[in-house]
Amino acid sequence: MLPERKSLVLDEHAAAALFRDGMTIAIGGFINSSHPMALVRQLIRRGIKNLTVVGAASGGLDLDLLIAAGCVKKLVTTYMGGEHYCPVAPFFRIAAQRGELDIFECDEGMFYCALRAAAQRLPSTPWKAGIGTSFPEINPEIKLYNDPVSGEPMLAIPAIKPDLAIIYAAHSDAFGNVQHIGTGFGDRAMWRAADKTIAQVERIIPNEEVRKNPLTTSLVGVDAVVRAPYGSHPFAAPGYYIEDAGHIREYVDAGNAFAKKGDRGPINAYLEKYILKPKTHEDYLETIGIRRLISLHEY
Amino acid sequence: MLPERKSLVLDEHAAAALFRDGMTIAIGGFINSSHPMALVRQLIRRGIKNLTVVGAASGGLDLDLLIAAGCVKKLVTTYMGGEHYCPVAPFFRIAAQRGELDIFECDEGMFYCALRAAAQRLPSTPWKAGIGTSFPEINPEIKLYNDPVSGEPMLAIPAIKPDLAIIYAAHSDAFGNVQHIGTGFGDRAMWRAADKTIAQVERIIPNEEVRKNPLTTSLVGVDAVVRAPYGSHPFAAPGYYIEDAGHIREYVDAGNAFAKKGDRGPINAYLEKYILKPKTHEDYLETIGIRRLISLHEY
Amino acid sequence: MAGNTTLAKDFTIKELLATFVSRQVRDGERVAVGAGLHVPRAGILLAHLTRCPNVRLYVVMTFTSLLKEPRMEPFYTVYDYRPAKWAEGFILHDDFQEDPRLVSDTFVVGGLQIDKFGNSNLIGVGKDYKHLDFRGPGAVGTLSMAHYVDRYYLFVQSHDKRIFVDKCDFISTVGWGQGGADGRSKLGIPGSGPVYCITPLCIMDFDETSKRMRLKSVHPGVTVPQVVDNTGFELLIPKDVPVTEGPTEEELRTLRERIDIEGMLRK
Amino acid sequence: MAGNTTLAKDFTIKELLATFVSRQVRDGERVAVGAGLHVPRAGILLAHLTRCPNVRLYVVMTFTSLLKEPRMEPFYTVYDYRPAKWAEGFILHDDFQEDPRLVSDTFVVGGLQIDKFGNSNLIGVGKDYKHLDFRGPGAVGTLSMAHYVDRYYLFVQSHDKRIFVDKCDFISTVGWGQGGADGRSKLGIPGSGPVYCITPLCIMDFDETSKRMRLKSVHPGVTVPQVVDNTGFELLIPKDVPVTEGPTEEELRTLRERIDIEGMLRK
Repeated sequence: MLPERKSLVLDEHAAAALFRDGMTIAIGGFINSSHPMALVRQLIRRGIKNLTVVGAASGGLDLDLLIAAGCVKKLVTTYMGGEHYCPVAPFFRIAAQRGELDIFECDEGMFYCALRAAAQRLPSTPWKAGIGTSFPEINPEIKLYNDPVSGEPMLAIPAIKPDLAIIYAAHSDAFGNVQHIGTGFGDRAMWRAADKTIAQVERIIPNEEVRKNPLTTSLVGVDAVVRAPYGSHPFAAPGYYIEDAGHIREYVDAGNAFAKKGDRGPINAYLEKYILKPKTHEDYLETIGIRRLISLHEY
Repeated sequence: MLPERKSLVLDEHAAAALFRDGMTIAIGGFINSSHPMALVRQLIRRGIKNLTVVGAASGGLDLDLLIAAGCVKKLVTTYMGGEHYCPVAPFFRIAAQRGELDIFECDEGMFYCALRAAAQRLPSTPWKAGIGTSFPEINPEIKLYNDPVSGEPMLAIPAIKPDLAIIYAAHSDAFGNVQHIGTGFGDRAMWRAADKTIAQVERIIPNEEVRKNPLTTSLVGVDAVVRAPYGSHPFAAPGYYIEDAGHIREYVDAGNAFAKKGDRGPINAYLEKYILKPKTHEDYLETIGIRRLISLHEY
Repeated sequence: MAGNTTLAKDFTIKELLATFVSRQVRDGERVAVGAGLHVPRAGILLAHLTRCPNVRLYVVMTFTSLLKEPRMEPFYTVYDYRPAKWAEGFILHDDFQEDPRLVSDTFVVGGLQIDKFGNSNLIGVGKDYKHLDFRGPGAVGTLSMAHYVDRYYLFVQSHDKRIFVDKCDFISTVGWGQGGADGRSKLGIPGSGPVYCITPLCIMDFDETSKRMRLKSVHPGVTVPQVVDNTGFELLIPKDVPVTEGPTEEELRTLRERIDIEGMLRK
Repeated sequence: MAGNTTLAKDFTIKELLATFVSRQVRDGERVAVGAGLHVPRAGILLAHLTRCPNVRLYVVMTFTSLLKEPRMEPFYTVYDYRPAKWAEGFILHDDFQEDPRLVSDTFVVGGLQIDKFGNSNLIGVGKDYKHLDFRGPGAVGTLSMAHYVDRYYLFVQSHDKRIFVDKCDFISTVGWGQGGADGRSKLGIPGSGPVYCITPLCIMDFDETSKRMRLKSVHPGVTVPQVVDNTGFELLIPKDVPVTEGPTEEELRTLRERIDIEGMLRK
């Protein structure tokens, strides 16, 4: 018998078994699009704690949900909001104001410096933008120094190495050749920086399909692939569906109840209904309902 | 009348009018593939001198030809050979041995550090590989320093900013949206680093064709486009033609006559026949002959 | 430019502001279209469709030209995939850091606070970073983009003393630093910095010598004292303060018929 | 592994070397296939087709698996576009620098000179860098790849005293530096360094303590004195020096029928 390639496909439970308290986890996507929500919900369901969560740049309500659920110790991000749904992510805002959250304060340029340093196995990479701002003061991990060639003042952005990156993409074959629809935002930078990457995908496609358009293979070889149709819900999935505005508003309302009135009732109900009670991604989708899901199909 | 977009297409003479003595010019491609040879021959025809030539990483006989023609003052490259055609580029070897050539000695990792620093407008970027080698000693532009975060020894690779990048690609529209076939090697890094980029292409295609496959647009907006079919000859052009082994051997033989016997006769004859006598790229192609050219079509 | 160059009489303040933004665009530039801000988005598209056919628009991780679009399908977010139908090319989000100038020559920066030298703050309000009174969304990419672009514009959706403060609690994007014509160069920062500050009441620029913020024009119906009363620092007031020029008939028609087809600027 | 595991009797030294290389590959790794060197290329492909179905091959700026290819179309250069027909994905050449470990877990490094600690030189031969006796081609990507990969292999196509010298005139790729088990770690260099040095005469490894080069096996027909006489530094010689193990019948068949169809290794 000739040798055969091993499939890298895992079910959501097997993938989630890789999660550990205290890990540094990068989460792909961009604001209200392309987050690996089936895996994010597994993080919450398993009660994973003390995470250092990296990104995305820019981040969004996916990270806010993890803060709401008590999973996050430290956050590396450049933006925590929901665009027109909410200017500042509610649980993030309160946790930050109370000093309950360690924040690696950075902008998008610095964010990618930190990931690139990790990918290049360098202790830091330089960035010039930020000189004259408050960043070196409010983020003491960023060091001021003088460039060895020109002598001018520079910022050294330290490497941030995720133990694990979890990203969302449209397609992958069983061997971890991932093809995003569209750009894939900053997922490639996370994949390069992380020790391991799990891609949660809308569809698993044959290797032969990947080979028809190899220039669109965005991540050549992730470590595991999880199939989760509608898996970015309530956020958008390029080429598949737009974000679920109603669901996002329900979440933001729950956030505002807490942020403005200190009432955790609505968020607890949200967590119970959408995350803790459903045991699987399919259970979650049933809770959302097929009518709602197909109403979101793009265009 | 509604406003219209301006075409960026130039003929080879108009493009070559941008060349100046003493410029820093990056030349795209990789070893025996994808060099913008119509423009390289124009550099020689116009007697441009004292160039600082950047790359490619890895470089090849395109750069050796410029050295043979007396255009080059300084060379930034990681490799000067022709793979199985010749282990070391002949005019490079002799010029280097005689100390007639300034060499920015680097490896591919350092090469891209220097281009990235230029693109990021940073004075230098760090690299770790090279510690313990002769590079910091034979290339005094590379500085040893201690990383400001970890304290460990690092190399600072200085920015190298090309005034101009000239690259070869399969296709572009008239507005400078370039689509390589294949990877484009390191051309993207040159485009990012350079002040201006001229793309020499096999075919100019309609903007509508570019839009059919925007993920394959490799350089989104060069400054000028020059159409030159068979324009990478005698080197390969991915998807179009393989290298002209006979022609490359003719060049290498001329190089060896000089390197081994000090005889410039053959290279002078080569330069006269293929570069100085033909006034245009079309003249050059007539010298090569259509039978030879179509015999090279790939596959 | 073809069309009716008579100044229009009937327009909203948002349409006025979009017109002002459009006049900042230079043909041939790369221009990032911040999808989330209706006014700058409409202004950039207005420039593109009228005076600047050769701008390269950066729209939701794509580059494109929209000259041939008779009417813009709306796009309101920086993550909406639908504008990709117009793409001539993509970039990955992390690519922007490789060469920010390939993304845009200009940028629009907002702020929770803006000080008299045009420094701005998206981090938060309060004296103690660990216990802010109000935690902001964060800097997004503003500090890097503002550093690298040729010039940038401050843009806020309200004009009051909470925003315009003598000194920002934190600086996320440098304007003119501590002031002076060398306020940026002595920090080693390139670019011509913030050019104008655009608000619903007025346009402000910066004094050439001190680089302090200065009133440039007030919008129709707004008085100079009204601006002064709503600004928390001492604003320089020149002798003559003109009224901000509005759109031409042609610009207004292009705005309404080809760009703002949903009427976001008329609300 | 299926097939005939009886050792073959009739093979060339190049086939022997390819077999040795193939046994260094670990399943599941990323492996760069240096197209220009026939022996390592054939060895890696041999591993892939027999023991290592899950290696991710890096071939001419593409990543692929070639398990399903009944016979390899030849590819001999690192710029040939034709292997791209097999691609599962591409990388740009500059991408490799972003994360060299995503390109390959192993690498093959050559040299104009190699010293007793496995340091190697592709720069040139001579005492004065400005006036070399022989200018080499340059380091290519060897120093960065050798730095980042898990381990690398020295490979030369001849074995003589010009190559194997006591001290390289220049070092382009660090082996064990000045020697010792901490020869790399004290320079701050990761990876397990050069594992073997593969030549037409023998295989050499490195003494665990001193990290000096040591004879590991000689190829059929080669004697220990022959190796010593052609090595310009004092080579460590263990008591027992076995003969390098050749291919099995199955390996040789796979090499000849599926990989080296043009017979480059039999010339």
